[in-house]
Amino acid sequence: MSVLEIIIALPLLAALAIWLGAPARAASLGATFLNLILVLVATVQYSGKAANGLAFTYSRPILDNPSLSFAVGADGISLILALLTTLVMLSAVWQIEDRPNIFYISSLLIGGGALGAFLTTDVFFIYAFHELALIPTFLMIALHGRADAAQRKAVAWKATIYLGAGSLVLLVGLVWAVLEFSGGSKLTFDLEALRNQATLTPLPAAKQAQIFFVLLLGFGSLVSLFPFHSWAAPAYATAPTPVAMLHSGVLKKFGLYGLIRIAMPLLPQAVHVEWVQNALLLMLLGNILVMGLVTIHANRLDDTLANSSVMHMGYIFLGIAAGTEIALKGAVILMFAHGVSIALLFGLCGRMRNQLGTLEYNKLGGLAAHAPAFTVLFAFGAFASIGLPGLTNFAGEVMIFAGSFTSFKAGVLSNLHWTVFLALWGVVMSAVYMLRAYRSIFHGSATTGLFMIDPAVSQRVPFILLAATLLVTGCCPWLLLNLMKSAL
Amino acid sequence: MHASIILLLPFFSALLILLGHRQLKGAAVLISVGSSIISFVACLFFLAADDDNKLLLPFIEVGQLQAGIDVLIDKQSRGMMFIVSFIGMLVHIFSLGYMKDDDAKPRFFGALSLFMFSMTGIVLAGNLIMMFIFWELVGLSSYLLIGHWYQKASAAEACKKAFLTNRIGDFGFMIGILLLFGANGGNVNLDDLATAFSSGPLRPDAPGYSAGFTTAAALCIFLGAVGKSAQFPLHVWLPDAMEGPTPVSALIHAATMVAAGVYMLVRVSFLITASPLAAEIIAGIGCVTALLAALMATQQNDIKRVLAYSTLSQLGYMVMAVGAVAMAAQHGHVPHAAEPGHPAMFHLYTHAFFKAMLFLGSGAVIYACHHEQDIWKMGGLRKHMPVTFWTFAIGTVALMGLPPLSGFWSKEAVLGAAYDSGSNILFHAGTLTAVLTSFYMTRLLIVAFLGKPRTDSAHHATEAPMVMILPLAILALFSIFSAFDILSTPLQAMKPPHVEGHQTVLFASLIALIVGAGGAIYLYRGKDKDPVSIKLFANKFYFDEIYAVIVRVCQDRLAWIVTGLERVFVDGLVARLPAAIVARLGAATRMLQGGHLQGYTFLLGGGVIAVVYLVVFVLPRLGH
Amino acid sequence: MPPLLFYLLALITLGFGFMVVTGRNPVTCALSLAASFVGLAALFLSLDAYFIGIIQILVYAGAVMVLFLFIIMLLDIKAEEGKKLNLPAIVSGVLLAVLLTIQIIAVVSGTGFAKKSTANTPLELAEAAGKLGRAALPTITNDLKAGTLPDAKLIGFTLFDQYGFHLQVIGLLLLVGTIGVVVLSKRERSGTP
Amino acid sequence: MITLGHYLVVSGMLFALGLAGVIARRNIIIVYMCLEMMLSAANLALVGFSRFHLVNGLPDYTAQSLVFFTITVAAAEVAVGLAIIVALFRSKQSVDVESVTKLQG
Amino acid sequence: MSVFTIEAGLALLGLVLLLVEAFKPDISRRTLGLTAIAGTALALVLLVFAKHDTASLPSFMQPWHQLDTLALFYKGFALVITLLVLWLTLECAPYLTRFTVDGKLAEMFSLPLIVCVGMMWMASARDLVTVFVALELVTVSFYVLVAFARKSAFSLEAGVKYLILGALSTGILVYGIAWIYGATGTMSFDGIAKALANPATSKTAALFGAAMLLCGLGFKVAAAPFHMWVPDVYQGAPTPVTAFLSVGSKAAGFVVLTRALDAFLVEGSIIATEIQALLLVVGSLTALLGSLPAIFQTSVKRLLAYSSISHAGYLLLALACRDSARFDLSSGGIVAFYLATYLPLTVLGFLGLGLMRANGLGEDIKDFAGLAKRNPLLALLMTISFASLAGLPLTAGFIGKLFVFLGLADHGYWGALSCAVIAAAAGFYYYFKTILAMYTSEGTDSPALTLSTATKSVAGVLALTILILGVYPKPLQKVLTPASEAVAVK
Repeated sequence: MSVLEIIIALPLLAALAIWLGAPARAASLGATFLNLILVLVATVQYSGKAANGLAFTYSRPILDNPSLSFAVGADGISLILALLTTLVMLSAVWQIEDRPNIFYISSLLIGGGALGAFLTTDVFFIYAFHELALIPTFLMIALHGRADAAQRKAVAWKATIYLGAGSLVLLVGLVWAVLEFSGGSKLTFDLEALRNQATLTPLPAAKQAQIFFVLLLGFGSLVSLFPFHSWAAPAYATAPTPVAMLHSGVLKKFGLYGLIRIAMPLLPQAVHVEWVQNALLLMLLGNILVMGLVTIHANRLDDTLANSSVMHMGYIFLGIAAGTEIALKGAVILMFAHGVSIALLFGLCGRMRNQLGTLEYNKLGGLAAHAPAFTVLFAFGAFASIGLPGLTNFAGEVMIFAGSFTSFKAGVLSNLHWTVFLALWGVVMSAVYMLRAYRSIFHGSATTGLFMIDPAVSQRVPFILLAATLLVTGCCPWLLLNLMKSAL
Repeated sequence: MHASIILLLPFFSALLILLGHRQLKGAAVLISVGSSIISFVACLFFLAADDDNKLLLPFIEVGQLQAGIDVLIDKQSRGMMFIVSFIGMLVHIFSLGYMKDDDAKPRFFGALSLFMFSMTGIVLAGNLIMMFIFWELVGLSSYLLIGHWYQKASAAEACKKAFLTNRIGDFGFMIGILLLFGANGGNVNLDDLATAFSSGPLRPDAPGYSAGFTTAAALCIFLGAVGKSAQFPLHVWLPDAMEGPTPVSALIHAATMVAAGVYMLVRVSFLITASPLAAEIIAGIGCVTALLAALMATQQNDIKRVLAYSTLSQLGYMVMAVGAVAMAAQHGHVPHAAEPGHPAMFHLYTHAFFKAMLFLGSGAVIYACHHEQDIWKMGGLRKHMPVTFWTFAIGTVALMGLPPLSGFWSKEAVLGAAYDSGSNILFHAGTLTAVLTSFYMTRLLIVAFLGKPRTDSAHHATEAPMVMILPLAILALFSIFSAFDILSTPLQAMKPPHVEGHQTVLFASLIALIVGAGGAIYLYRGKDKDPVSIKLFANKFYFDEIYAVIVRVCQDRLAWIVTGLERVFVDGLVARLPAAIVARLGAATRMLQGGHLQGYTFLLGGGVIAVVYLVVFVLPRLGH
Repeated sequence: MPPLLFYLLALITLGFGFMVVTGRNPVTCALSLAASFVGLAALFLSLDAYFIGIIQILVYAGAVMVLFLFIIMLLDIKAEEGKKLNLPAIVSGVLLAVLLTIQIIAVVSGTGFAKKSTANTPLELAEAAGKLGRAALPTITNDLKAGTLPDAKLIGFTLFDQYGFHLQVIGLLLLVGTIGVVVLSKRERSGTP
Repeated sequence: MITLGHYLVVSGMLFALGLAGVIARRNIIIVYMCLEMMLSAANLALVGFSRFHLVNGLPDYTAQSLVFFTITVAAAEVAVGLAIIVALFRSKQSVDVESVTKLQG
Repeated sequence: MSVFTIEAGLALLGLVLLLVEAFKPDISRRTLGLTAIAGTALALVLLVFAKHDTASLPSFMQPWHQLDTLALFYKGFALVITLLVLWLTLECAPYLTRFTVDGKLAEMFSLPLIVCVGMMWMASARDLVTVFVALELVTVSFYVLVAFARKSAFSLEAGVKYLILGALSTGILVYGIAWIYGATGTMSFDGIAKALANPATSKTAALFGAAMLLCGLGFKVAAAPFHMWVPDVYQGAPTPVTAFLSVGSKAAGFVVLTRALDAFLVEGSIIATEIQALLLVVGSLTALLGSLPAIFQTSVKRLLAYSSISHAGYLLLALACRDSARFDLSSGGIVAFYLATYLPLTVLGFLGLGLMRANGLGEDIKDFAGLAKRNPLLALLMTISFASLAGLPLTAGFIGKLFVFLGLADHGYWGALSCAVIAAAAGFYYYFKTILAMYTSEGTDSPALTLSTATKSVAGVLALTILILGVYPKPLQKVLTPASEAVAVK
């Protein structure tokens, strides 16, 4: 029995309890709060252990050959993402008000699925837990989304088919990797075993590139990698607040986590194979530049946030494309940072929609005068996503950029370096749309009829929690980096 | 120790105020002002502290990337630190009066503290990444302060514009940092970089040296300064930034933050010196900015805008000095190896005092005239506000460069550097700018303070309260004496040694002073209306309009097009087309299930025949 | 067997088969089918499968055809004359039949089957008597020694010895068939139409 | 000379004929007759093969047993089949294949 | 006790039940049903304790009957599905009786027993004669069962279609058997394998016979392009019969297919390449032709029929992957595994359908609207079932699919793998469509559904099985592993 098993089981059990009739709010808040504490304790313990390799491991075999087992274990990356999950889950659950139980249940299921995916070390379960979150996400968007029935269903379908098809491609890639790296005569899905085999007998780079590309397509469509992104923006814009927070903040990180935890260690040379790197760079430029422009074009807050979330994935992919230690760790930090900031923004956005009934920029204005606390909280999210130093995103971005330049020879610019320059232009674009949003909503004089006040103090807690996380880890990114001393 | 206090005190002050200003209420103001005073006192100790670099806080430490909050303490940072904390303190005090009736006073002071924190960070920064961090943070505090009166649409737009324009500069700055980061094996400490350029992997005779790379890195870094110091062509935000409260304009948009670009350029002067081309471009940009801004200033009617363009012009001067010094260095002129007084820093230092004072003075005027800013609606203020008038006048003549006021010495140093650079254009343009400076400053003084009051508000103007006058007076003293060795040496103001043989320069600056002032007196004395009207200057060479078109075309229209393409092609090809194909196939295959038994038997029989055909007649041939 | 006789029998089988497929009147079809099966039975006989041939006539031409006729009469099904022909169905049926025939001919010619004939693979009755082993019941051995093929005896022996179980399964199957017929065709007792 | 090939071709033609009938005819009873023809064609092939696959010099009686079973099964199928057809006729007054097209899509 | 005795006893029980009903017409259907269930359950228990080796059989049976692990597994499988079908019949009885002639269901209890026995024999068959006889026993019984509710026009139509197409496939099957026999000179699978490994055997004839035989069997397992009967017949047949067809009949088809392919694809077989290629083509086509038309279905029952076709495609693909030395399960084992996981989810799905009918509702997706409000438990169970059908991980449906993917990737059959992926992706749509309907707020005004405790517990056990097998498939693999060894040794 490992503490990680409790962490994974808690939300799922809480969901079951609510289904059976337990008081929804109390149960979900209790479970998520306890979970956050547990993860924090585990994180502290882990950093006390000199942050070395996998910890809290425990394995229960479920099939002999191919060898599958319910194996849990966490290293720095997993713990950072688990921390992100529990944080966002607590906030998401907390900000639910006066909603049917299904809101709590699906939030817990999505969060539980994400925790399972991040904390298990068997490829089978890593994959499986992610899929667990698919149905609640789908149902919540289709049933409780914010558009009219036909439109929200269409959006839910699009997202589900995309995610489903993407995860099937992913499955193919994983199966391929398992077949290649199992070694000997026995198939195994155990990540550690696969990694050992990958270091013992690495594949030729050309083959690595092929497998990596399949995995990239699979994981990529889960992370809305251009051009497989068109599900994400409408889905987030339509999804009910907790789902938008959890999916864009946490679950989407699964694809990146998979690339960093599974694809990169198994196929270390793949990203340096020219065609793979070029393809990845092209796609992530699509994310950054194309989606950046699309975001600039958006004229509703939810569209802006949803598209920006797609855009920012490009930076994390850039970290993966660079493939150096600094860049990859930066990618992890940025995953954490983006998760927290976008969850914060979506949470606030949901509240605004509930109170104002519209998010169109030309109908809003001057909210800062009426809701100062709300404004400050929003500013935290907005400036974090711009990449302002002092908030976590900056540390991640700067590490990714710097990591792309570690192998730089003066005067010789590779495609990667050019991509970094273009990506930096994306930072300018993200300032353009975020400030435009901030300007239209909070600055100026209040438009008549649209009026909102600060949330009650108890309702501020989840947002303050997220904003404080951004500030603390933004000022002290070494807190997170210490966890990853040996993770890569 | 002192560095930590100076850096962290305003940080906690800002944090405390911004997060709890509604609970703190009036105490917020006290916290902020108190922290600024304590900082100043600490800074005085700091001036005498040891020269050592130390890590204050870890930030990111992974592999090659070792970016911490570490400080580089030398003459430059000490001098700059003094300017920042001193003027900062005075502006804090001035604001006590100026912002007395503002509802959002705590927010203002919180942002002010945040600015102090960020600016201190820039000054102390020991490595480029740290500098970039605080570089961005001053951008944020500037954004918050310009947008202090966010209910006004113009203020809201101005703060956005300031932030975005700075972002464009930061884009280049970051690229430059990355280039240096990559080229110097991950080390971006300023000291180490200097070593790298003099004797390390980046020295000109090192293997793999690339002049193009050095130029590119220098220009990219310079782009950061272009943004922050509002150089052409990114100068457009600074005049708009006058939408902020006037103390802010004095502190941030005249004395300190906008000078950060110059400070940073001086910090990386080893880089600029390494690239002749970059040095020329920098000097050229500075020169163009100085001249254009001076031309624009001659036709402005808003008292703060005149000062803003003047600031632009002076910043251009400083940047030109940076470039000119580097150019001179390449010609073998290393005039001050032992005493690294840099003309740009010297001008920065003197300019900080008189320009801050001018802004504060204009603030007092605006305050007295009930927020009237048009100089043609003032007039005759000399009588109503004597202290303000006299301090303003001192500032004006200091700026014009009347000997022996501080402005004269520093301007002469800058013109001297231009002269030394070997480029006639720089020198002539600098002189012309000096003429224009005298002209528009005299015009301002005459129109606003002399003559008769032209409106009621000017008529009823009264002297500002003590908290506002006191800083003015202190600054006036500094405007006069700051260039004297008695002040500038202990304050480590980097006064360059007076080099012999600059008669030309001396004459040029004196003639410029006389011509400019005389012209203005001749034209504007006793006038109620502007006798000169040059649309091109009044409309700032139409930069805002051109940029608006560029933004509309390159950004909004492009965004529109790209959004359309993304919806149609990407979504169409990746999502809708496959979906349509599958749906069509689904419908087609469904047609097979027509419900007719005969159809089914046909398909079954056909299937058998097809399978037999495949297995017996096709596959054996394929297989072998 | 004389080729002419074979062709005659094949013609009977296929010709009447063709009439089944084309006949407009169900009764005609049924009777043609019976005739076709008689021809088929004769072909069986020509292959030394006497028992099967007889069974074919008894079961098919006899019982099954009677059943068909009975049902046709019972339901009083008219000829299809009034109805339109389903031309696509006919065309496709013919097409498939032609294709299948071509395929089968190609397959047959691609194997060694076209070389085997009764002439080159004669039965070896006398030798068989010695090699039968367990199946060598005295009567069978005697018949074989006498030069006659004890067809019914041999098939009976196989059925009851080797496939005794299957025979019982077939019995069960017939029972199921009976039940099915009862279930499916019993009339409603009363009341409901 | 009449070979096994001839028998197989006749059997194949009978099979194809049956298939054509099954596809082309609309009267379910006749369709059913054609199915019987196909079964018989298969039987012919079986018997042919059994005659030429000599075991101990005799025809292979396992194959003939299968023929026997096939005939029996066919009889049972005919019984059940005709019962269903009767039920169909009772319900629709028709034995046309076009009377059963409700289930589709 | 020999396994054979159990089978005979079960057949006898079927006959006895018929006789009882015939002579004692007033006996309640509950008694009949429960007796049949009890008999099946007893048989299942006895099967566990019966002698499990071929050597225990009488010597005359040994040439055509075997008791390897696979056979035993499928026998158990047949018993379980029969048990569930009988119980499902009881559940659906109130609605079924409206469509039978005299409101009786006796044959609905006795015929499944006989079908079960037929399937059990089929599982053990080791020659084509036995296969044919057992298969026909099952098929003829199904003719009756499908058309059983003959007052329903749908049931009758389904009966007619199944009859004609089934008879056609029987003809093709027999013709195939004839040619296989002609090519190899034997009826037994062992003999066929031996003959096919001999290069002197006529390849063309063997290929032709194998192709015909596979076409005939393809019909039984609903392989494309012999699948078109499935949607119509499944939709028209009474729901318990549909479940029986979908699970039992298909499983029976697959056990025969497994045996036949073991012979056809034996080491050194002259026709192995072609047959394997055929299986890949047919399997891919089946997966697609099952999945694609399902996108537009509005009837859940018909949707399940298409789903059943699609799953058959995966099973065929699994069969195409021979010699997966990398994992313990042979392709036959994977098929068995897949079918075992397929059983609970399909039965659960049909149970839902039956309960809808029993509560006077239709079988369309719109009838499922608001089910989550009307009966949360049933909605949850159905969700589990459909999610598992869609192949979502942590449910049983995923493991089978994973094995198929593993096998295909291991052999490098990327084309077939992509077809399987496309089919599975399309599957997400139509399974989720049904799930979505259950949770919509529309239709919540319909009356609440009530379930009996027995129903709840059986359905709950099925759902639990799905979940447990989804996370702990080891026991099932244990059961099946010796089978692969036996196959491998042979």
